[in-house]
Order: sequence, then structure tokens, then C-alpha cells
Amino acid sequence: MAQGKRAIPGTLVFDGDAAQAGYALNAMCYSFNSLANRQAFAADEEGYMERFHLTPEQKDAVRQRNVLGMLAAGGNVYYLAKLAGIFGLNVQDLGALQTGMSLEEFKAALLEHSVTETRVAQDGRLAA
Amino acid sequence: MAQGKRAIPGTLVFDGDAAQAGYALNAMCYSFNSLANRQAFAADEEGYMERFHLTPEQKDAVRQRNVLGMLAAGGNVYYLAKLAGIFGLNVQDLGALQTGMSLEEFKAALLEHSVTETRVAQDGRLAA
Amino acid sequence: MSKICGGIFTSHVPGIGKAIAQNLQNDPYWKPFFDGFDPIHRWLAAEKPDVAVVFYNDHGLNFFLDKMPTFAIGAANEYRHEDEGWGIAFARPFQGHADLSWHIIEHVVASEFDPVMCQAMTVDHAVAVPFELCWPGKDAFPTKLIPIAINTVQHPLPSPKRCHDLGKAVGRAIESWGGNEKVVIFGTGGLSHQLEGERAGHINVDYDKFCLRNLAPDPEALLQHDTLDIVELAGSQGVEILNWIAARGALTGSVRELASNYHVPISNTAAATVLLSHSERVLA
Amino acid sequence: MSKICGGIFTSHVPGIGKAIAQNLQNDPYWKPFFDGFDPIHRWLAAEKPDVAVVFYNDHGLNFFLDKMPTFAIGAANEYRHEDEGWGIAFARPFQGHADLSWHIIEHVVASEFDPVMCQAMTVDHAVAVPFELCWPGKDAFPTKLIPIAINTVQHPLPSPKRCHDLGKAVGRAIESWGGNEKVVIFGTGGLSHQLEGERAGHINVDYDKFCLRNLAPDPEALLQHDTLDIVELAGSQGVEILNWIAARGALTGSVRELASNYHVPISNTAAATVLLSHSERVLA
Ligand SMILES: [Fe+3]
Ligand SMILES: [Fe+3]
Repeated sequence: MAQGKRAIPGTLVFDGDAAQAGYALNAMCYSFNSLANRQAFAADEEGYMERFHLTPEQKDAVRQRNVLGMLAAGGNVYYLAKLAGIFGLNVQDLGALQTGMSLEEFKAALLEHSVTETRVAQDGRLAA
Repeated sequence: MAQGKRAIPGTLVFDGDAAQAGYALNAMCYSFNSLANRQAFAADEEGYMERFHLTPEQKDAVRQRNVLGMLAAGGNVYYLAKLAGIFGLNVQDLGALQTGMSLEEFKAALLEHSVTETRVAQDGRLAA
Repeated sequence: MSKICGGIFTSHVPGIGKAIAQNLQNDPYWKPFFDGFDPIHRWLAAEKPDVAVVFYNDHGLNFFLDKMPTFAIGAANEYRHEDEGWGIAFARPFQGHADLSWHIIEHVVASEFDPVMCQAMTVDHAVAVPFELCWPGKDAFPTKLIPIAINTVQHPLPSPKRCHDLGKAVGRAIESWGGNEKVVIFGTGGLSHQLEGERAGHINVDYDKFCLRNLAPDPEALLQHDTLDIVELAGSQGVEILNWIAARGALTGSVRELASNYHVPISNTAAATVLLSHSERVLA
Repeated sequence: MSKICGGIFTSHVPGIGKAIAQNLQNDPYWKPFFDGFDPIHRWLAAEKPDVAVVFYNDHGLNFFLDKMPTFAIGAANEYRHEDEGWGIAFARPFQGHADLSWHIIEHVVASEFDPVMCQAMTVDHAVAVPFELCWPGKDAFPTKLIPIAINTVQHPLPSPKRCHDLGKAVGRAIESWGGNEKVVIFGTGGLSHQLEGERAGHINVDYDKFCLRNLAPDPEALLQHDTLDIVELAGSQGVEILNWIAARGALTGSVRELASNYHVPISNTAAATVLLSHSERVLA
């Protein structure tokens, strides 16, 4: 375990420590690029997790659809997104689950940053 | 095709041009890390080559056990060595085939460089 | 010699692809983002670039943690998007330019970069969405692809300076290529967003505007933050700005901003689209 | 802090593995080569290194041309040799040291190298044969493995200088590791040999002796030739000397040659084995 790591609020940096801890979970999620594998998981979650040697913590987090638990067990969000897809959750659903907000609250929080700024130069190639 | 390439006598440098030309052949040979694939090739050479989309030149070279032909068609020796193994040829057999020598002549040519030079320092850790 | 005509920088959120598939370009939620591509469509129609060199990051389609590259350069004559786990694969293939890829690889290895060379690879939404945005419709893409993947997934990530230097080396490689291709550079991803953790939904408009303000005139301003600074500022996926930094590095001549569009939010992301023109630096 | 106790440099010809399997160590053909390991066995018994960092090249077991790394660093806690195409797999597994691997990765990425990070990988005869030579028998290897693969297969290869610099960065990383491990560095492959083409069987005793003479006192002498020079001088597989050059780079302190054995031919190869001791440089 590396020492003196920088802490970033509310953020788990996916570094070597996390990558080591999460390898089995991430390998399982990577397999979900294939439809056949997604179906196999849906048909037998426990057997599929066993096949990829998930740790007890990882299995529990998956069973409970506990995203923060998956992250704490070394899951990387780019791979977890494929698992979330099986559960019918998009990234906004994930955001709500992780922050303890309702989906509407989470969307409203994003809209608090709402801004649109557009610049277009005078240039012949851009003429409509 | 890159221009102004350096010529090295009797040597094909496995660069991007060769790698592009040889991809199918090398992919087939890479598959031979698996025993099942080696057996499938041995059982049906033509079908196996077709499955990997070998070019006509590559197929001919394989059919004729023509090592220089495989190299000219982009084969890389590290992958071809796995194919040679199926044919029961080791690297010395390959050397003889490519240089037009008999195996004994090829071995004799290597022995022309024969030398053994040994140095061992005076050091307590090396005492017998 | 080949010429670099400009740079296109854009977010690549998968949701954009879904909006395209559902024809939502004029939906009030999506319109402010898609409108940012109007000037780009006109510019592409006028410039007709032959090749797009695309700096992006793979999101777990072509690369896994058993072999995770820092930098990877495609060297194929065709690439495809494939199902990334949610059953969507864009139909149009991407034509490659393997000879130019190998020229770039030769050049960057000689410049002390250590890329992975990929003679066969799939590309994910980070390439496919920008191509769909730039060339909408069903026709074959008029522009060939050379994908260059940067690790923004598993730390340690390459530093912003290293990415910028890679971009510079790629730019010099393109300009030393003996063909007469016209090349456009892409940087995809960003701007600020964070998908995971208790800070999911993080957006930093100030940092994004800092990036957008400096991208054309002073890209080195973006190098003052290291990768973990950027994670803190822009979010753990906002660090995809590394792709923009690399792409900007490839524009080593005179650069002018032609268009810039910043719209928050799209999905969980501060979305942005920038078009820069590029010409050889004139020595005064 | 960790200490580097020395370097072991050796050919890794697959035929050596076969000779070991068949117990041919005292066969007249093989004895002059195997005898070169007597001093190494004694030195290892005295030094008992905890970890071996092995610079080697993969011969088409773990890497293929779809994703061909320039540099790849193993970050697993176990590695295995597997069938490379001729049905032989060495039985003994290699214990890894993932924490130290990640420390090295962090350090070299910060030093502007662009490695592939490999959390799962197989290692081929270029790792397995040297381990079998150094620790013969059936017992579990007493020393952990960190494999670092260098591309010597598909040009462009990294330059000798780049490999040497990588080695230096790895050496500094090891010496900055907070553990108290004793580390030995391996460079495997070479010396002159060429398996393919009309020049198959090429051997260059003069160049090999130049390398052996300069390895300890003046490794930078080996950097005067670029990779294609080395291919011409040492043969297309003789370029595996890049692994030696990288390994020598990791020995940044005081170096002394303890043993050197050069024997031609073994299979198609000019075989060599060198043992160097290493200690921190004393500032006079
Ligand atoms: Fe992304
Ligand atoms: Fe070798």
C-alpha cells in the first residue's frame, strides 16, 4: 500500500492499490462487453461471480447493488458501468445512488451549474 | 511503404511494412500457443489457413515449408517458430533450410566461431 | 508534405450517441450541445480533411487491466466500434491509414515515446461519438482514422506535459510525412465530470472556462496542474482533458479559435466543443 | 530502503530449457555453458536476494501484434510460464511483488516513460530459463519476480539509450522503495544470433566481446550503436542485448564484474553469462 497519498474529497483515485484490490470485479465487468456473458450473469449471478473469483466484499456489493461498496472493493467506474447497464442503471442513476439523492435531486444539482456559452469567429469557411 | 530504408545483408527487418504484410500469417502462428489449435491445423492445414485469411503467397509458403517465402510474406520468426515446431523443425533445421546448407553443414558453420572464455573474480562470495 | 488544417475538441459522452440514435438533436435538452457542431460541419465541408488523428481514451472496450497502455497508436486499415456492454454498436466502420500510422510510430519512438502498436483494435464511443457528431448520417465517413489512446483510467496517468509532448511529436511526424494528406486532429472527452464516488456529479465551470480560454492562445497554461490536480479540479473523468492537451500539442503552428461551445449539463458532464484552425507558423 | 545487490546477464535460448529437462548439464556440448553458473549459484546462496527485476523480451507468448508494447511492466503477485507452441511449460510458478511493481510504475511514469501495466501476464522462456539456470531443482524459487518486457520483436524498437534510461529510472525507483528488500537485476537474451533469413546462423564474436568488455566499466560504450546497427552487428535476435543494456542501466552505483562466461555456440547462439556486483556509489 503506497504511503502519503493525496486525498481528494469524495473521490477514490483508481491507482495500483485499487487496481490490485479490484482486479476480479473489474475482470468480471470487462467480460460484459459480450452479450452472451451479460445473459450468463443475469441467469446465475452467484455462479458467474464465483467463476471470476470475486472477493466476499465484492460479491456483497454486487448483490446489494451498492455502488460505493463496489468502488471501495476496487471497482473502476468504466468497468462497473457495464454492470450497471445490466441492472438498467445509467450514469445519472449511479450518481443519485452514490450521493444519496433521488434521481430528480441529482439532476437538479447538475442543473445548478447550467450555462451555455458560444463563440463563432468571422470566417468564410463557417458561413451558413 | 517507407522509403530510404536501411538494407542489412541477408536480413529482413520486421518493421511496419512487414508487420502489415504478415499479420494474418503471424496471427495464425500465434494461435499455435494452444495445443488444440496445433492439432486443428495438423488435421486440416487448408481449412485452418483459410480461417485466418492467409494470403495466397502465405498459403503457398506454408504448403511448401518454405521459410524464406514465409518471411518474404511478412512472417516473423518468433511466431513462425511455433509453426516450425508443428513440422518438427528446430531453429537449427530452420537455419539449414534458409541458408541452403545441410543440417551438418549449418552446425559446422556455427562451430567455426567456436570459443569459450571465462573470467571469475577473487571474491569470498564465489568460493567453492 | 502533409498539412494539419485544424483541431476539433469535443465531449464524447455515450448519451450523445443515444441521442443521435433517437434523433433528439432538436430536443430542448440536446439542441444547445448539437448546435455547437454547425460551424464544424461547414468547416469540414470546406476543408475536407483526408485523415483524422484522434486522441481519446478507451473506456474498457479494447484494453483491460491485464495490459493497460499509457499510450497506444492504431496501425490498422480498418477499425470498428463494438458493443461496450449496453448493446449499442455504431454501424459505420472507420477506414484507417496504416502507412501514416507507422510513420507516426517510427517518429514518436525515435522521439523517446514508448507507445503500444495496435495492428488490430476496436474503438469505443470516445472515437465513434465524435465521428458521428462531425459526419452525421449514413454515408461512409469521408475521413480516415488514426486512433491514439491515452490512459485516463488507471493511475499513474501520463502527466499533462507528457501528453502535450506526445502531441507535439505526433504533429511533427504528420508534417514530415511525404504524402499530401490534409489532417485534422481530434481531442475527445471532458470537460469537468465525475461519475463515481460521493462527489459524483462534480462540475467545475471555472476550471472548464480556464481551459477553454487558454486552449488556443496558451495551451501551456493547462500544464500548470498535474494529473491529480486535474482530478481534483475537473473530476475523475474530467481528467480526459489530457486528450485535449495532447491534441492541442499536435498543432505546433499558428492557431486560431473558429468556434467554441460550452453547455452544462449533458448527462453528468460539462460538455464542450471547440474548433481551431491551424497553419504553419510564419516566421516574422 | 531497498538495495540492489547485483546484476545477472544471461542468454535464454529455449534449447537450454530442453537441456535442463533432459539433465544434459554435464554433456560436453552443454557443460561449458552451464559451468558459467557455478559462481552465480554461490553468489546467490550468499546474497539471497528477495526480488529479481528481469528485463527480457516476450517471444509471442503474452503479447501479439494487435497490442505490441514498447515497454511492459508486470504488476501481478504470481506469474506462470506456459506452453509457447512446443508443448513445454515449466512447472514452478513465479511469485510476484505487486506493491514494488506499482512503485516502479509510479516512478517511471513520473520520469516520462510510457509503460504498459500488466496486472496479469504469462512469462516465456526468456524469464523461465534464467530462473531455472539460477535456481536449479524442484524447490519453489526463493526470489520474487518483477518482469519488465522490452520490444525486440517489431521495429521500431526502443533505442539503446532509451532502454538504458529506462533501466536507470527502474534502478532509482528500487532504491527509493521504503521496503528493505535486496534486489537483483536480470538482463536476458543475446548475445549475437540470427534465426531467420539468408544470414541465419550469423555470429559476431568481436561485437560480443566488445559488449562483454564494456558492460561493467563503460556501458555507455554500447549506446554508440543504434538498434539497426546492432541488428547488423549482432543479428536480428542479437538485438536482445537491449535487455542487457536496460538491466545495466539499473545498476547506477559502483559495479564490479564477478564472473563472465562466453561460449559459442549454443544452438544458433553465442551464449554468455555475466555476474556483476553492485553497491551504492561512494562519493570520494
Ligand atoms: Fe469518457
Ligand atoms: Fe530470445
